[in-house]
Amino acid sequence: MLFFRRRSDLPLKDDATSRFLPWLVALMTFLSAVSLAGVFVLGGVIERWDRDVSGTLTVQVAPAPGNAVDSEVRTRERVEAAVRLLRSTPGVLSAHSIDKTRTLQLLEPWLGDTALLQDLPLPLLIDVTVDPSKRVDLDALSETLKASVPGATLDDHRVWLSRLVNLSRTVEMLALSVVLMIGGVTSATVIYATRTGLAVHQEVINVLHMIGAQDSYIARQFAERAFNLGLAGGLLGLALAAPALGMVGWAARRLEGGLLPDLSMPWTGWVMLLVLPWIAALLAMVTARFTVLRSLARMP
Amino acid sequence: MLFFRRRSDLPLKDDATSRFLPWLVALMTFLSAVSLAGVFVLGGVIERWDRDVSGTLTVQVAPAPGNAVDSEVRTRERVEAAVRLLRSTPGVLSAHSIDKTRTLQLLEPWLGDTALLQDLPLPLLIDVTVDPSKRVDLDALSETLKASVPGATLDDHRVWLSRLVNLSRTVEMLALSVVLMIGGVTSATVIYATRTGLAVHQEVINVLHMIGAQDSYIARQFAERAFNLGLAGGLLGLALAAPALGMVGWAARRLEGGLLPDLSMPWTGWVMLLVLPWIAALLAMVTARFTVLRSLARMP
Amino acid sequence: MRQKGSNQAESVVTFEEVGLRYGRGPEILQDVNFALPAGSFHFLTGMSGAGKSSLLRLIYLAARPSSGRIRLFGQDISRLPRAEMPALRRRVGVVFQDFRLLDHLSALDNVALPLRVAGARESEVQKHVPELLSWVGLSEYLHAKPPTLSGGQQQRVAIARAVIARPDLLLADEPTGNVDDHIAMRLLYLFEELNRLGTTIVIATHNEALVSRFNHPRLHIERGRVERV
Amino acid sequence: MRQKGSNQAESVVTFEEVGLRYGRGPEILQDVNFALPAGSFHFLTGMSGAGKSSLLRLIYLAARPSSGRIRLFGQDISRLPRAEMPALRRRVGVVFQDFRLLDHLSALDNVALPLRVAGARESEVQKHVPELLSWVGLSEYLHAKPPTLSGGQQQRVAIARAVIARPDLLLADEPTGNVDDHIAMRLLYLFEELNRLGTTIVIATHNEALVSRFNHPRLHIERGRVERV
Ligand SMILES: Nc1ncnc2c1ncn2[C@@H]1O[C@H](COP(=O)(O)OP(=O)(O)OP(=O)(O)O)[C@@H](O)[C@H]1O
Ligand SMILES: Nc1ncnc2c1ncn2[C@@H]1O[C@H](COP(=O)(O)OP(=O)(O)OP(=O)(O)O)[C@@H](O)[C@H]1O
Ligand SMILES: [Mg+2]
Ligand SMILES: [Mg+2]
Repeated sequence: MLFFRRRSDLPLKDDATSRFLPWLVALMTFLSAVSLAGVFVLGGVIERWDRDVSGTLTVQVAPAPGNAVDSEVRTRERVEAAVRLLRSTPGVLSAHSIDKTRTLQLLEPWLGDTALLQDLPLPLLIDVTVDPSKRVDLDALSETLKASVPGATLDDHRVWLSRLVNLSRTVEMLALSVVLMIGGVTSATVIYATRTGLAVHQEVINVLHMIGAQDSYIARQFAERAFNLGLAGGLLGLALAAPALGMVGWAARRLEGGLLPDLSMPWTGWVMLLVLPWIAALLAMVTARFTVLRSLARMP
Repeated sequence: MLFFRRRSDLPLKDDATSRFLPWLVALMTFLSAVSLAGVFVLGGVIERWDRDVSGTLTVQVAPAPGNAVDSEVRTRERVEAAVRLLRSTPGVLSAHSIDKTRTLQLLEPWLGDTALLQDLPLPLLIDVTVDPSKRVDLDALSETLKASVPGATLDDHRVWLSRLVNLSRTVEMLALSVVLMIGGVTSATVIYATRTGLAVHQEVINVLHMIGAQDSYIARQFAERAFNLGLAGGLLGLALAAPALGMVGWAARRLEGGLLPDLSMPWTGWVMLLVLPWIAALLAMVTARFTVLRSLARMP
Repeated sequence: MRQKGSNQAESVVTFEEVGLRYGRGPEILQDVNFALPAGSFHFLTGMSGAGKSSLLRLIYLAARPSSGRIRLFGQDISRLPRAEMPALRRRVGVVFQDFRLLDHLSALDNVALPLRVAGARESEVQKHVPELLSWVGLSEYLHAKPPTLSGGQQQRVAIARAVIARPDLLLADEPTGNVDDHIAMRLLYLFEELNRLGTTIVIATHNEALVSRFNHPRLHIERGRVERV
Repeated sequence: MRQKGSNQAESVVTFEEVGLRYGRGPEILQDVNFALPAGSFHFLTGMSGAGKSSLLRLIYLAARPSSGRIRLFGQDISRLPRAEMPALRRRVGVVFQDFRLLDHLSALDNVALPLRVAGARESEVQKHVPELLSWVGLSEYLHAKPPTLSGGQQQRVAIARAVIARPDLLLADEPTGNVDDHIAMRLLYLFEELNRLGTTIVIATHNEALVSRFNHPRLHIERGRVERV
């Protein structure tokens, strides 16, 4: 696990930082891994929901009250109004009403033999195709429809999905910003751990400096240690995160049944997770080196 | 912000820990606050969804095919089978079919004047009351219904909600365990920061010890500092978390419209958040005191 | 508690068959027997590495004997409960061979430490500490921190810290290694003054000139044995 | 680079009108002028606090003069680029007044440090270091860590570390404060031996007996001025 095993003049092995930093990096990696996994899984789910939501929608227009002929005319008018409204909505590619025969076919499983219904005032359906690349605010569309065309409703299930997508996106952003924040704090931690190390070992560093050691000779020892500690911590964090994620995934799959059949991460996600400890180690190493060199430059 | 300002023999003010610990505690508090807020909000949402899900459900039974009389009889049979099945399901308090007149009333907004429908084969509805205290697996129920009674379907919207509740509960558990983990790591951090402090100031502590200082005299100085640093960090973390939560809440409310009208936390949640920095400070203080006393006890 | 022994009643420190080894190393001290009567003044001599500092460490409770018994102020230190150690330590002033000043505190605060730890009033501190510091020739350095003091100045701060609380027992380990003969004499006079006021004194030193100039008994360590000379 | 000055060509250290003050404090050294010819041996004397350590600190680049010019091996140190300092420092061996040994390294590793920092081969290290340590009487303490050594033993490790790499210039600050006269003499002979091999030597000390026993010129600091005695 430790990559650098060269002789060191600094008593870095025994100090508290050595025992502390790996755990901290482990926590950071754990939280990053959980957040990242959340981002990836959520991303996948959102994409699938999005595909469901975009594409085609259905609008129902309830038959207008009144006698059969009147009703039919007025219902047609309403459908036309709804189609006009839909076509003028940005992001809607096409909208056309479905004729009565087709509607009855759709209703057949519900109402059984439909021959008898032929003359009944039935709700009419409008097929809407929306641009999947644009995000149409279905919620707003639903409100507008309801308000301007009496009896018109947007298929409610998809409005729901659309709301979920939006909420999920917000959570996704939060998770991503948590990952970024953790990265920042990890750097800060390494900086301060290195500074503490510098303070604890100030005397040693002074002596090495006075004896004629190059700055890089001293910085190397800190950087190598930081790398080792960072890597150890990162791997530990990953080792903790893997079963945790596995358990959550398992629980989710068991509970959700068919709703979220594919809660697994894309391979890019797995690669990201595997790369995390190395990122942590490199971050630690670079930070330590930079911190030591800067502080040495201030010595006479 | 600093509560203890007594004279200190230890050079605690200037060491790296003083600058490092507050930020770490701030991060911990921030993450705890976000997680806790998530738990509370999710808890509220789940409770509301749960109330929707539990209580009453509706089962539709599609009319059986065939001539009118035949169909009617067979549909009735199906309804009875469904009612029997439902009544034998654990957690279901009652299930009774709704008569045709009532069904037509319910269908009126959809089909307009229902007088004409009187003799049509219409789907029949079953009103189901479930025990809200027990969690009924609606998913499973839906499957069983579909399998054993042809044409019977459980109201789909509620199955969805039930699945959401389950998923949310899982996320809630994850968030709670993150909070617990953060608490543990905060303690570990304080322990190690204190140990580092002990290492940095070992000489000073030795001298104080040799001069005849009581252990509590030395421990007090570390504990007071840890409290101050912990409190500072906790307040900072809270100060960062408040706007972040506010923004997420605002975004969620704006995006979700009516779906999640009450994304705000209950007052217990706010109290918990306000108490967080003090918990962090106390945790830091107790940990520091304990660590110092234990390490002093090892001195001759 | 055990009653104070009859013939050790006036002895501040008593060693009975004391042996000392560090870890599994060789025996640094063996079969050491001596008693320091209250108010006595002893030099402790021996080659470098003979065990002078180790012997002092045994007395100020920084090391434990591997065999034998040590009594301090009549109390067997091996039976001393931990909680009573600070009180006992406050009766002993120590000049460490390597000073052990607190780098972040001024000379004044360093010297004030034993008073403050013992809970003395600040008015007392502000009165006595500057007085003593001028006695050792540091009146201009009250507020200087040890790293900005010269070696000899640090040594004098260390001595002032050891004597400020008028301890019953003063242990000084090579207290004149970093000062010139003139200051060394002055410091010795300070110790004699303290001794006159009742403090029992033990000074470990290499400075033969100093030892021979003062007429005090000498404890000499050679090959782990302590002999009175 | 500036060419080596004509009359300072053989001088290892040259002070020209050097003044030193710490921060806004008083001038510790003023108008200091002297040159140390290559291969010379000087004692540096002065009261405690006179500025001996400060003067040495100027030479080993741990302090910068507030005025005047210092040349080390013919180079003006105020114009020295930072990157060249380590190389220069390796030509100077320093015995610090407070030793500054690395507590976590054995005596052997402490002494080996200058060789290792300079990139010497391990075989060389293993050959020369034990040899030198037995010369200073520490053959039994090769693997002891400084905290387990006596004061005098530590001082000898510090001296060994300063001389191991055969520096061109050796600066020793009170190198005999913690050893008895016998060992002090032995250490002085070590310095003389080194001097015979070409090393320029400056020893700051309070030990008048030692100074008078050896026939070397003396630099004396008094009230900030350095005089040749
Ligand atoms: N903590 C320790 N662990 C192991 N050995 C030790 C320890 N402290 C001292 N020694 C050894 O005990 C011996 C006596 O050391 P001590 O410091 O008592 O000598 P000293 O008489 O004070 O010498 P000096 O005059 O040089 O200060 C030395 O050989 C030293 O190496
Ligand atoms: N870093 C510093 N900051 C401020 N003043 C200092 C600093 N170092 C030394 N001094 C002051 O400079 C003066 C000379 O100190 P220096 O250490 O050079 O004396 P010295 O001749 O070595 O004395 P000694 O023989 O006691 O070691 C002293 O008065 C000291 O207080
Ligand atoms: Mg000693
Ligand atoms: Mg000096």
